[in-house]
Amino acid sequence: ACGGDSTTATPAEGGSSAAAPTGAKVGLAYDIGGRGDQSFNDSAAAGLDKAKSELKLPDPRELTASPGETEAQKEERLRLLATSGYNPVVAVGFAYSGPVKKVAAEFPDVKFAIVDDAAATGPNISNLVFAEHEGSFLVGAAAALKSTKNNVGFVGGVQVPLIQKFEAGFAAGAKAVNKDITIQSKYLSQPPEFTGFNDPAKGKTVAEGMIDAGADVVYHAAGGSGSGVFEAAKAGKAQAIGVDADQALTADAAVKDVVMTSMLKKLDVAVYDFLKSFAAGTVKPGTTVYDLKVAGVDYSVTGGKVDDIKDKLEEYKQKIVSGEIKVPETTS
Amino acid sequence: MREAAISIPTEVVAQPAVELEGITKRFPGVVANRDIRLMVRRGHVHAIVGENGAGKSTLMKILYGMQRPDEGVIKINGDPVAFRSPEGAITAGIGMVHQHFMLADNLTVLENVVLGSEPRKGGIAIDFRAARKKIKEISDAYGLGIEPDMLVEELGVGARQRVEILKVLFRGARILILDEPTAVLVPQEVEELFDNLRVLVGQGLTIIFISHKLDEVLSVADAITVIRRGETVAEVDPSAVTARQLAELMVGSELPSPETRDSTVTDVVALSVEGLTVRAPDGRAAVDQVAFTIHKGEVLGIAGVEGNGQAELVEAIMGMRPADGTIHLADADISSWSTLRRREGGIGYIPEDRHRHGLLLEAPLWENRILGHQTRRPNAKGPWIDRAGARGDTERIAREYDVRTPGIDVDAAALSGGNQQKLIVGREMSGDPVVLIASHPTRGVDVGAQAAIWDHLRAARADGLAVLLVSADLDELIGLSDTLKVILRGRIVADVDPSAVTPEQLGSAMTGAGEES
Amino acid sequence: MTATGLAARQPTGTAPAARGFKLTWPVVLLGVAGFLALLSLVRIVTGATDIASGGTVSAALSLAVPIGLAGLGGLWAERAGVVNIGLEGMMIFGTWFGAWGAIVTGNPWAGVVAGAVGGLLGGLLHAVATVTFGVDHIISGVAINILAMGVVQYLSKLVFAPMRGGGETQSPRIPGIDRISLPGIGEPLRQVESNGWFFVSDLAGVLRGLTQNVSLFTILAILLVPLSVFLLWRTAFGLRLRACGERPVAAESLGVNVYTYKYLAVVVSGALAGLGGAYLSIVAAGIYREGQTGGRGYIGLAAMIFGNWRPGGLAAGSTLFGYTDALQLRQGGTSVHALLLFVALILAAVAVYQLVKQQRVRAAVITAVSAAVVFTVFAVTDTVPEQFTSFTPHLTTLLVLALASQRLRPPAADGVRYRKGQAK
Amino acid sequence: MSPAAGGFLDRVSGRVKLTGWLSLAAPLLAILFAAVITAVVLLITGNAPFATFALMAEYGVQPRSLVLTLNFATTYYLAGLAVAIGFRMNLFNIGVDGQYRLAALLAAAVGGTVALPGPLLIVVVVLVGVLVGALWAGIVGLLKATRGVSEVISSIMLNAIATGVGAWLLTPALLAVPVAGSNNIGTRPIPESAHFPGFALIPGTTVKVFGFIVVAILMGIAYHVLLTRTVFGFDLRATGRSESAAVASGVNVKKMVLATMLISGAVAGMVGMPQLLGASYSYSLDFPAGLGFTGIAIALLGRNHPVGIAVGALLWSFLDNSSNILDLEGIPKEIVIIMQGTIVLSVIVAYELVHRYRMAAEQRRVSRELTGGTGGSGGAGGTATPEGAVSR
Ligand SMILES: Nc1ncnc2c1ncn2[C@@H]1O[C@H](COP(=O)(O)OP(=O)(O)OP(=O)(O)O)[C@@H](O)[C@H]1O
Ligand SMILES: Nc1ncnc2c1ncn2[C@@H]1O[C@H](COP(=O)(O)OP(=O)(O)OP(=O)(O)O)[C@@H](O)[C@H]1O
Ligand SMILES: [Mg+2]
Ligand SMILES: [Mg+2]
Repeated sequence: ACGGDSTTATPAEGGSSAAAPTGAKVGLAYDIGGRGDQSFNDSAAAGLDKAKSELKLPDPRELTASPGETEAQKEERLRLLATSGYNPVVAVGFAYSGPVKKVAAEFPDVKFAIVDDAAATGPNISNLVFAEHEGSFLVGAAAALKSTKNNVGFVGGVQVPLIQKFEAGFAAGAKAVNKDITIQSKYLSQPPEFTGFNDPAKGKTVAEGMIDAGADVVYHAAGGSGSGVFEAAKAGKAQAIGVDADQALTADAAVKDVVMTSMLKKLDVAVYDFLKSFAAGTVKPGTTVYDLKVAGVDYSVTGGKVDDIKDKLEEYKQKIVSGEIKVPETTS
Repeated sequence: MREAAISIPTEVVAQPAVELEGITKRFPGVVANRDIRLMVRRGHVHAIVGENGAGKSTLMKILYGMQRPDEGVIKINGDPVAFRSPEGAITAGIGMVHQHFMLADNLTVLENVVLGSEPRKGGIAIDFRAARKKIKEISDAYGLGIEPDMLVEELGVGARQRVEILKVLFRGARILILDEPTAVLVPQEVEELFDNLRVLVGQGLTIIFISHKLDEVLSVADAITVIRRGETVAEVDPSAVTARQLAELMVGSELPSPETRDSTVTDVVALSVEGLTVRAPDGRAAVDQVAFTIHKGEVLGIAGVEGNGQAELVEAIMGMRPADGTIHLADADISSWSTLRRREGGIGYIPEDRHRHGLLLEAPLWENRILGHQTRRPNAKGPWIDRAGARGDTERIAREYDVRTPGIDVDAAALSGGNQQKLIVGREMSGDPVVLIASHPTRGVDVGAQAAIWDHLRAARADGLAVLLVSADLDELIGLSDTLKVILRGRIVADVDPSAVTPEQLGSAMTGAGEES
Repeated sequence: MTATGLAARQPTGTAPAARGFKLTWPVVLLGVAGFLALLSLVRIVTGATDIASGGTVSAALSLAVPIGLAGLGGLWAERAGVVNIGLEGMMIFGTWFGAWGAIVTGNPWAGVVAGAVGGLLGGLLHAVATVTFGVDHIISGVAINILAMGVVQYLSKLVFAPMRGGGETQSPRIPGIDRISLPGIGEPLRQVESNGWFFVSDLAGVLRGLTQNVSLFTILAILLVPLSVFLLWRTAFGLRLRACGERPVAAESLGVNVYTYKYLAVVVSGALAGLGGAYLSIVAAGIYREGQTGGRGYIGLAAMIFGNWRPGGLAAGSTLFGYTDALQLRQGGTSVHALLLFVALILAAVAVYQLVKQQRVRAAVITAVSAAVVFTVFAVTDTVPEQFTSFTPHLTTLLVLALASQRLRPPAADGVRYRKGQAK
Repeated sequence: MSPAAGGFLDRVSGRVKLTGWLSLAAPLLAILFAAVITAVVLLITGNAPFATFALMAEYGVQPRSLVLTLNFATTYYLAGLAVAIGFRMNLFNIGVDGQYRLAALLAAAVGGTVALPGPLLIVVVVLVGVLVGALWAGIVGLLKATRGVSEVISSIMLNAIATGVGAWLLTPALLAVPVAGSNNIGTRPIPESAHFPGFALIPGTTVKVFGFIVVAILMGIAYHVLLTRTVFGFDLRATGRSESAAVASGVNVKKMVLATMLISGAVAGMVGMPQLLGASYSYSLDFPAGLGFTGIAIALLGRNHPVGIAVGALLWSFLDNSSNILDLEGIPKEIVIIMQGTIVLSVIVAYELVHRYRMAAEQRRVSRELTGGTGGSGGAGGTATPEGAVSR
């Protein structure tokens, strides 16, 4: 990350005993979709909820972006939160990069956090970014280990650099296990068309296509379209890998059992950590990378489907943490 | 044929089929009908005459339930009725053939005819077989020659008119309203229509008949009502008036006598056409090797039954349709010129269908003045529209051509058909044309306006204008033309001397009678 | 789907194809067979096994259904003379109400009905605006699209957010609709298909896609096409309705209450678009998600125009769209690359036809050059970039329209404001 | 129907000619109606309507909000104009969306790579946008003119194609440059010298109004002049009103289709410029999308009249802006979308109602005059003195 002093987060420890100062009114600005998208906005919301109950915060204010809006609107959203006395202000999503930078400069006394972006820097901006590629590497390896047909699939929501990071990690992980493995990859829509995150029907068709073409494990980074991927996996007797949250827990009951594992991107932890450090008065500006080392990204083991390969996965994890394996962030 | 009417049983005759009392209908800015009274006896052909915009069509639409009167009483067979829609009128046995065709081009004849009273089988499905049979029967009985499965768009105007009549007969109407049914027909067709009407009257039907052709009215009507500016002005007996008297009643003043005609033909060629061929989409030649020359000061008339290539010929000359052959305007070969260039070169154009080709109905009159002359003074200066110039000139046209309008800012759609036509004629004459292509210049125009339009044409001819006149009105053709040609199936089949020919002779030449022998 | 509509268009004549050319069952079947044979050839040459597989056909079918339903909705409205750009909005209502109905009753068919009713309400609004108030049809449609978006977002916040598994932008899981298969032939067909024989395997694939694991809703949707043909072209009701779209004053002058028919048509139109929406949420996705329609209402409208305002044509249009969409979604790079060869072959055939049969040398040369260009692209690449495959269905539609002869014939009074008693 | 009746507002309202207090009645009725509907929705969901409206109004008149409203409106206005040009010729350019996105992307790429002095670069960037927009729309025009392809289908399809092509171009291999630490990706930023200067128009805030607003106003004037004062505009409107009559009057309809699409696309190419040259200086993933569809609503709301479109754009952008404050106060901001939809419908319905009322009033007036004995119906073109006679 440029400019900002890069630090590594300390993993969250449950049951904090730190006394919360009252009156920390949290303002949180979501990206399109907002709370309840069962995807990454929801993860942020989970962190906020946890902070609220554990740190006994007053009611936070949550605002959501609209599709197709301009930077000016995002800026105004943050500014409204800041002027209305909300501090700290958390912006979810890289699209807030420019606006956070601008508004943070206007309100030096307000602490800002931005998720998924390290480009907006300032003395009162904390950048919470994730090593999605590292987590994806592990589920990629899991997919390859579990695939009997040597054929795995990746379904991306929208072809943007962030999602391509998932793809790159996944492919690298699968290749690490079996360098001749077939990796099918497909995106549901192209920017600025963001419907790919909201189209389970397309997710299903794509995954069906992959399964018909021989894939038996399919990983998705497609937000709400993921439910279609799970359905296709169920119908095609294949396995699926969830994303962001532990989808073996959150997915619909009918398809839960096809979720072999999930790539955990612990936005909730990041948000909670930030709010906790704010409460403790120890907010650090600059980039905090949530990577494998700090368990900011990880794979899930719910359902016990990866228990048999867990040792191998842990081995890969160690190699990544130790730097022995360098996971690429971009495809090709 | 009035014997037929007399043969109706007397007790029926005693009872009027239609009585209208005190009918008043207002439109914004206009009172179309004011306190109109009309009594139509059963078994009569009752004619209604009046100038354009006098309110004839409005009155008939009221009778037919398409419009509701503001005041007044309608009685059918002595019973007062209040129709909320044509449905009621149809049920009461009234049928109407409208002034403008009420046909859907993209539907078949059958579909157009049965619409609204479809014979059914099994509850909802249309019984096409029964419908086809019934149409055939009616068509044969009255010699209408109608093919039920043709698309209406493939029909010529004459056939369309017959479909309209068939529609009414199909519903078994006892009272027929015919609003200008003959405007588009040639004499033979008119004669056939009248024969049919007489048969119908003979069967006890009642017919209300509107026409601007007063001789027709006199020949067919049993009674005549004259309407002027929305009011009933006279009820006359056809045997007791002349056409001229009738016309004077209509316009409310004395008509000047017709001027005598003398030739103004020069030997300077204005327009010459050679080997002109226009192909229809199916490859058939709609216009086939047509050649003619029009000199300055000459009116060349083209006679022909509608649909024999006149429309294509005119559109080819205007450059609106691709054609083979050459067209010369004076010395210039204009075959490859665009329509705009031809118009700029001095060709004026009075189109056959004023609504489709002549006007922007939703634009004000002064913008309609610009249409077709948008590159020339007084409407334009270079690439700019000269609003003041166009408006001023529109005022002038309205004045000189007697366009009756509340102002030049009203939409063209607000004018009556006759007044729309006068505007078009005025506009085309104002472009200082060298050649005028006039297609049915007086169709649907009342006698007064008709005469005015003819006068304008004659005056321009005297100034050296060359006119190509296409018309279905044979009197008009014979009266105006210096030379007459007959077109049949796209070919010029005869040259006729207008000073020697009668409408009847011309009519038979047009239908190709005697062509084979 | 296609064949039914095409066969039914005969009685009203004027197929959009060249004059004098009649679409009869044998011609249609022959065309389909030729098409399949060519696809088969391309499959064998390129090894793109997915282009006629059962999975592709099945996916094509389910991608085509919502578009076809929206298009059918458009057809009903426009045949009565009301332009319906509000299909998208009515479809949005359909997705939301379909999901809601199925969830609160626990019965997916109740959801289907609710979705239709949701769309119907949108249609009713459109009818009130355009027929009663004489508002410009496009304005009303655009307004309905905006309104629908706002209303369902608002409703989701109120209704779905508090539900278990629901959120502000999505519903809980929707109970599914049964799928059926023609028994006994699924496995044999799969066997034949996997052998990779010329033509036979492809035919097996197509049959398998059409007969196996088909949702009952899909069957209902397909049946709506011939049903529309019957109602609109064979009944008195349909004749009157179409007359209102061709020449309302003529209908009025014969005692037809034009308002009534326009109302009915637009309301049915809304219900059909609503069904399309309900299909998306209930069958295709099993869940309601905000923005799920993804512009399919507009595509439906395009399919209807593509199909020349005819049920068979729009079915063909939506099938083409669904098929190419299925190709690009399932095996994007490979299949679309193979499609290039297919296009090159078709173009070459057209060039020959133009040269030999029509003697249009210039056109033939242009077509031949295009064929060569497409072939070269095919030959020098071995896949198509993802960004390009994404618009395969759109580009295909555009190309077909650009190449096919255009004899589009919208209803004559389509979009024209009508008021009773205003006849001139 | 008197020729002198009405003036400015009549022309704004197009077909409807209104006089006196009636000219105010239509918009008032519409706003009232939209407010009532919105109030009902708010009430049903347990929010106080008046407090909500007061909140929006209060927020809306703050200097900063005013600036934002003007800035959004600038963009919306251009989008509205682009659509309206097509509408005047009965061409439904539903493809403004794809046109402006592709145009902005390529213009931004040129702006970020070409080294030119500031003002010149601005001109070049705008020209590239205009050119790309025109060419992309030109495909639609060409297909319609030569192949008869409906512009509705082709522009819907070209929107999707523009998305794909744009996504392809916006990759590091081609036009995009990755920014360290960012998940965004965009074109190289346009140098500061070529930023379009803004105005500090509204006192009380440091936020500047897009300088491009001047260009937008000029475009509106140009639109008006082109359509109503030039022969080309006359031909365009004539074709829109009746294609067959236009053909007979010598208009080459195919050329007009092409020209109109080119112009519409050229204006569409400008839609992204206020944002590009006034705020983001680069085309990236978060460049506003969907403006073309907003443009359709605004063109319709403004009845294709330059001033009407301006009013529509301002109203729309005001509502968009105020959604933030609603969200902050916990009122679902979707209410604004509902309001926008309702306004479009009710404005149009209100005009229709007032129009009908006026017709009825006119009818009463005429009948009153006539019973008053003034007599004489429709004739105004001088006294009728028919000359000539029945030729027999
Ligand atoms: N729907 C309408 N709205 C407004 N004015 C109308 C309407 N219909 C007719 N008018 C007006 O009413 C008057 C009478 O029209 P009408 O059509 O009855 O005349 P007409 O006698 O049939 O004339 P023509 O011989 O030209 O057919 C005209 O001034 C006409 O402009
Ligand atoms: N020309 C005809 N030949 C044979 N049967 C006819 C004919 N016209 C009408 N019918 C029959 O007479 C009955 C009444 O016809 P009508 O046209 O009044 O229909 P309708 O039921 O009143 O239609 P709607 O109620 O929709 O207006 C129908 O059952 C129809 O089948
Ligand atoms: Mg009349
Ligand atoms: Mg008239």
